[in-house]
Amino acid sequence: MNWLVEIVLYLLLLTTALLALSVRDLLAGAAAATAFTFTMALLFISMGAIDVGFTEAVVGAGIVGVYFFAAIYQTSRGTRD
Amino acid sequence: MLVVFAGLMIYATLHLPERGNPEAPMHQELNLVGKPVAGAYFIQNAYRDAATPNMVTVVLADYRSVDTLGEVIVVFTAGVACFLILRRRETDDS
Amino acid sequence: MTDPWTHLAVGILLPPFFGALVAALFPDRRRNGAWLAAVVSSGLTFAASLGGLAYAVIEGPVRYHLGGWQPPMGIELVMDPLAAFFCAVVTGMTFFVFIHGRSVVERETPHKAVPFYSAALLLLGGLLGIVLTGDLFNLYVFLEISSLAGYALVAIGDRRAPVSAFRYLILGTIGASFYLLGVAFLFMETGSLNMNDVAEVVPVMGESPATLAGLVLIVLGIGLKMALFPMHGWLSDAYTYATSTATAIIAPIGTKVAAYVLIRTCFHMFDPEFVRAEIPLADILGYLGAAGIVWGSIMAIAQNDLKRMLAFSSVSQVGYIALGVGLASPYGLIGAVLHTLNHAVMKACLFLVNTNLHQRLGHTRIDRLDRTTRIRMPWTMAAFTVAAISMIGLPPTAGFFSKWYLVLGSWEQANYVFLGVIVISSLLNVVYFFRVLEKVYLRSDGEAYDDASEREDAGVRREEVRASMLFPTLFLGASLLVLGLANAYIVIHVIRPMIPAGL
Amino acid sequence: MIELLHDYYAYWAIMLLLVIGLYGMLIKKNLMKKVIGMVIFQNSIILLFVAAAFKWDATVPVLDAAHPTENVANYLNPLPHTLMLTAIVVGVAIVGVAFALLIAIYRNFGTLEEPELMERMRGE
Amino acid sequence: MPIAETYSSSIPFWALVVSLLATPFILWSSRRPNLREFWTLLAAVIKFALVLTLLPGVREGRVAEFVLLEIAEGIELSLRADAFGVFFAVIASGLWILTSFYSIGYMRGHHEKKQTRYFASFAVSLSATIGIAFSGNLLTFIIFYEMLTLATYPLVVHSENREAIRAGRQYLAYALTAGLLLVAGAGWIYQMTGTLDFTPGGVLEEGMLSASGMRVLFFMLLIGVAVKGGIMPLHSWLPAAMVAPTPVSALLHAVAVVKSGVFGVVRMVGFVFGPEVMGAYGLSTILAVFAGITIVLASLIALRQNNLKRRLAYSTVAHLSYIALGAALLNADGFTGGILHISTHATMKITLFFCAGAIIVHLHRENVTDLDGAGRAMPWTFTAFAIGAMGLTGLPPINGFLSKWFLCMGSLDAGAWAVLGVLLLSGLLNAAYLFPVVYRGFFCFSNQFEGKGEASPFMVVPLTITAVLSIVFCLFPNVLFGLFDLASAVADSVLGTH
Amino acid sequence: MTHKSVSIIILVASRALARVIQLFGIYVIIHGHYSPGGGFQGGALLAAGVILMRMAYGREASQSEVSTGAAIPLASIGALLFAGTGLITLAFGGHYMDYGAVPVPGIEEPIVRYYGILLVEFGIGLAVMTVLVAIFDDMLSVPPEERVEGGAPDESSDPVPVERRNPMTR
Repeated sequence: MNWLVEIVLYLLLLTTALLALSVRDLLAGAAAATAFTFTMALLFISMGAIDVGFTEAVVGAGIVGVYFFAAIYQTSRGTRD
Repeated sequence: MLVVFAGLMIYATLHLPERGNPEAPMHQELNLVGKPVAGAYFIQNAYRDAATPNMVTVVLADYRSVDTLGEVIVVFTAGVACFLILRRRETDDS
Repeated sequence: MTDPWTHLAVGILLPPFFGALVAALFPDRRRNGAWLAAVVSSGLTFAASLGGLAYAVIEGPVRYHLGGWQPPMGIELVMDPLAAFFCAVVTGMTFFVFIHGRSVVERETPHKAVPFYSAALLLLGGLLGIVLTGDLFNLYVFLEISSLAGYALVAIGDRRAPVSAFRYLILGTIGASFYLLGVAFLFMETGSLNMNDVAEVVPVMGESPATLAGLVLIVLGIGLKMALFPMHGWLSDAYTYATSTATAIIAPIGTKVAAYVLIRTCFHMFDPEFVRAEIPLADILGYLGAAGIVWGSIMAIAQNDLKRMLAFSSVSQVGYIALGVGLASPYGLIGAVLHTLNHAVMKACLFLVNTNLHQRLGHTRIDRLDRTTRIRMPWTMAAFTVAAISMIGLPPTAGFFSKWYLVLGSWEQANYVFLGVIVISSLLNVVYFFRVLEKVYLRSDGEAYDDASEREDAGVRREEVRASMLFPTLFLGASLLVLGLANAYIVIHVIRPMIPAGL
Repeated sequence: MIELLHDYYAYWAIMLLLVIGLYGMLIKKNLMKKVIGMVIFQNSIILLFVAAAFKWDATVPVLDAAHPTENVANYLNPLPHTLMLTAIVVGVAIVGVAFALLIAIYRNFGTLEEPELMERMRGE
Repeated sequence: MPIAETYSSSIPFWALVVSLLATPFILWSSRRPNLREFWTLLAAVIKFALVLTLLPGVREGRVAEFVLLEIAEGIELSLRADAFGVFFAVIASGLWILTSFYSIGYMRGHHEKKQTRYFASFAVSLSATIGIAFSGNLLTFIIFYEMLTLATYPLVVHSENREAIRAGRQYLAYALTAGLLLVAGAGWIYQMTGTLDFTPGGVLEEGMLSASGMRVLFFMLLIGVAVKGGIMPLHSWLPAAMVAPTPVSALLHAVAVVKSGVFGVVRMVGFVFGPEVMGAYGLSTILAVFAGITIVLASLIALRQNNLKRRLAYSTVAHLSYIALGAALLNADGFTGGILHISTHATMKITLFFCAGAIIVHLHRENVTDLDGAGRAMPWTFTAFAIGAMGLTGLPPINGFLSKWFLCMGSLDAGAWAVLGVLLLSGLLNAAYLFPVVYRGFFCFSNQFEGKGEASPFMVVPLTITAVLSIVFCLFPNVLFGLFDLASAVADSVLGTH
Repeated sequence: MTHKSVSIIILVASRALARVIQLFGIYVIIHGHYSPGGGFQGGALLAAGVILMRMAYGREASQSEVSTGAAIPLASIGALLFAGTGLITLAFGGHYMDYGAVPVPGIEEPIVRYYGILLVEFGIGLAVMTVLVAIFDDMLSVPPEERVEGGAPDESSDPVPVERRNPMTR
């Protein structure tokens, strides 16, 4: 039961990772990366690493996400690859 | 090349201890040469040593406090680095 | 209960960090305070390293338990002769560069001198931590401290500097992450993060592809940090576009510490026999080093900028260290360790010369150097000459002797490839250093050599850099001669005790 | 076979993530994409550690009277968790510096695409 | 094998460093030429005196030893003033005094630039040469050998024109490659034997290496020393280096540097490989073949040179191989002759170079064909030249006769008829390329030098002295320094005969 | 991002949310001994509050909490608090970071460690908060519309192929 949830999360991780790398809109890429880290946080918590999950959620989805947006705001949004 | 790398890595993981097995070396109380293993020691003694139930906190700030000091300094370094790279003239008070 | 001198282990580590934190408190108009903090703290830690080296050599290795916890639980610092030696090298060089850098930093990084010193001290502290720690994960943390500070120092400079810094960051992160991945494998296999424990467990456990993968990943990651041959791409640009003082700080010490980790991993954590028997890791390292020596030298010949030439020469010199490690024999290790010291001093001296030239001439292009350079700055060029001779490896300068031990090691294993590489690379070094020396000391082609040009030369005023910059340059240059003559003492009393029992 | 899958699928997924991240860092031409790759890469290693700390039928490493500490198998291994806290922070620091560099590059050259960047740098 | 009695003495060390210590003074007094040259002369005289004090001990069979420090693990920077070393040191330092005088005349007469650099480099070169002479082991030898390379580089490029710079590059390329091969070979020997000390009779033994391995090792070391010794095909830097000022050519390229090379050859043959190994693996034949070819070829090339200095340079190449040939004979007469030739060739060739320099400075002529009638303008100079030429040809009563005599005896002894033939042939060739100069000087009439007298006494006096010495050393080979005894003592010690 | 937002909803919501986040951050630091959390997470939350305010109200907001100029020195003080704690233990003769070595009268060793950990967590929290804010500030230190000056590529030769639109306002 538990590991079914995990498998779903793993698949989600792979999907978001590929998505983040393949979209041409960097903002969407950043959003996918944020989703990736958030999924990661969920996975940590499902594995019982609550501290790590909490940190990942705060930092990965929060701070890094903000940094992503700030950086894209300061640079450019489109890309060819 | 990356595919080859992935293959090699997956091959190497096959020889790791199975996931979740409490018998894995890192979950033991004593290692192969009879020395205590850190993880088990933390579980057993964290509260006794620091009166704190959250073992992670104890490990973080007491047993391995130098790691954490390093971590803070990494963060500090990042701050200094960004300052060096990006900030302009704002602190120029002359 | 404990010998108070054992606190030297932590005494080496702390001053740079406190120095960096205190330096950051100064506002920009008090930047001299930051400079002072840098000099004082690096001086303190230099003194502590020398003391620690003496202690470790006389009394034996110190295992310092941080937080008072026994090793597998807590983190330990290991101050054995090898570690203390590297600390002394690293701190010594930084100390002199700091003394030298006072006016240069202000000019090259206006309004940012304070964070510059802070970052430089953090780099120093991170490297010292890497050297001293006995814990695999702790090493990663210190590795990242030094790397981050390194990226920052490399990123200021000319317009291209951030790009090279970014490439450095990507590759550096890959390197550090590979290292961490390797640590994960070892940790899962052995259950311990303490290097000593790992060293004890691995032989009992027997071979396993996972352990090997861990070892290979660690070596791969460190090789990236060390700019070992196929992974050296980041180094040349990073060193070239950074400011001269930043390069002078990073270049002599950055790659050396990675080399140290390599030595630790290959010889202390794993049984050398294990390394040699399971996979020809040592051989691969040696051959990569050899390839790097030749490649770096050839690239150095092709460069027109002094700084860039020196950067490629670093690739080549790192190759010597890798070659020594690859020999996996006492002579090889002696050669590698001695070359670390020698190369650090040589490179520090050369980069200080580079800074001096940049200060006075405003450029460091080799084709624009001529004899007036030498007339203007005779002492700087004298230091350059000594360092160049040492780089080539002519006796009695220090560079000769590390090559001598490497030659002995190559003969011992009858490895003629290494031998040939050492010989050839010395010749290539001659080419790229004498190219500069010829320009500086002799007249260019076809230039008249008569009384008129003599008078013209006499008209060039001497404008040597200020004493605070000249002194460290000359001191390092002179110490190359001293190191050359004292190498037997160093080898017998300091390096011999480092050689692990397994070799 | 199912046994093998059950024991190791997490590791395999992690290795795939790792290679995806590596692909992003090395092959992608856009510097921002490289940073995204870096985030994936670092997180996959963190995940490996956390997966290694996992034990079946164990509880979180916060002291709970219901589970005696004498039996180590009752609690997850707190050591990797702690390490990964540090690793996450380190990762954030690196990402922050990477962004700072990106902004500096963009200020200087007006692009984050590697081929164009190389072209403009060569013009210097 | 006679075990030489050793005693500790710092004299070799002081003899070595005195010129090194003079260097800062020379540099410091760059604006006062008289003072600067005073330092040079002072150092030269002190050095010579110090070397002379070692002489009595050596003649009694005692060896002064001085261990400075441990230079590398297991190897000391040791100075051993054994018979061979003192022999070489006496020649080098004695001739330095004369060359210094001559330099003053030459450099001022020629209005050379950068005289300070010149004198400083000269002093360092001398230190290195004495260091080579006194080296107690191979590593010490290498150190001074490389030092000599570096110190003479500024002298080669002295005139700083395109030709000089090219010559300098060539010199560096040859000499440094050679040095590296020496280092590599030394590493090999250390790896096998655990010592690098120069031991009379050699440190290597039969069976240590396969025949081919031994040959490779021999080639490495031979190439290492032969570059400076000018053995073909590694000689080409030497004629090129003749762009240097003449005193440099005289002392360094006829005595100090090139003799360091052949000194090294003899050291290798007698003190590293040893006669047994040399004989057993046919190494002496290899050496003899190279030396013989060099002698004949270089003499032939010398015939075709019109530039006087280049002609002398090829002559030097040929005569250096005499010494190597003597060593290759592996018998007492051969060794004695070869070693003696170090001294005899030194006095003769320095005379010739001094003469050439005087001609260049005074008459501004460099080519042989331009010298018609010069002998009448400069009778002393040309007489001295004639003496030198006779000596090189091997005519008595010049000391060249003596060494050649012993070489011939040695080749007879060894039954090496080919060597004898080479020696005789080269004697003829020597005559063929040297006597035309004398002939043109004295017997071709020309009044182009009308009114030109002798060159400055600074030059004429030294060259006269060396010419006279050449005669004296033939008639009384043991006079003053007992050079002959020393040479035969060295031969005895190497071969283990009494 | 660098200027005050025009939407009143964002302004009000962010102001309220920021305070809640910060309060929660302080709680996380203090309560880290008993539940997940600690200095780092709390510090990050505090920083998130400040950053939220700055995103909504422009760069000049919340300067009283973490001022842009003082961020790095404050971080330095935070880290010094941590490192200095270790120095104190050293002064009492223990090993570095051995809180138990500090003899506080009347308190047992584990409790001393408990407070040592707390002190350290505060140091971490301060350092992390200020640095994260500082990095954010540095990233936005030059608004996009001003960034042409000082080293932008030659505009005449450069067709500016990149989008210059503000991604946040779309």
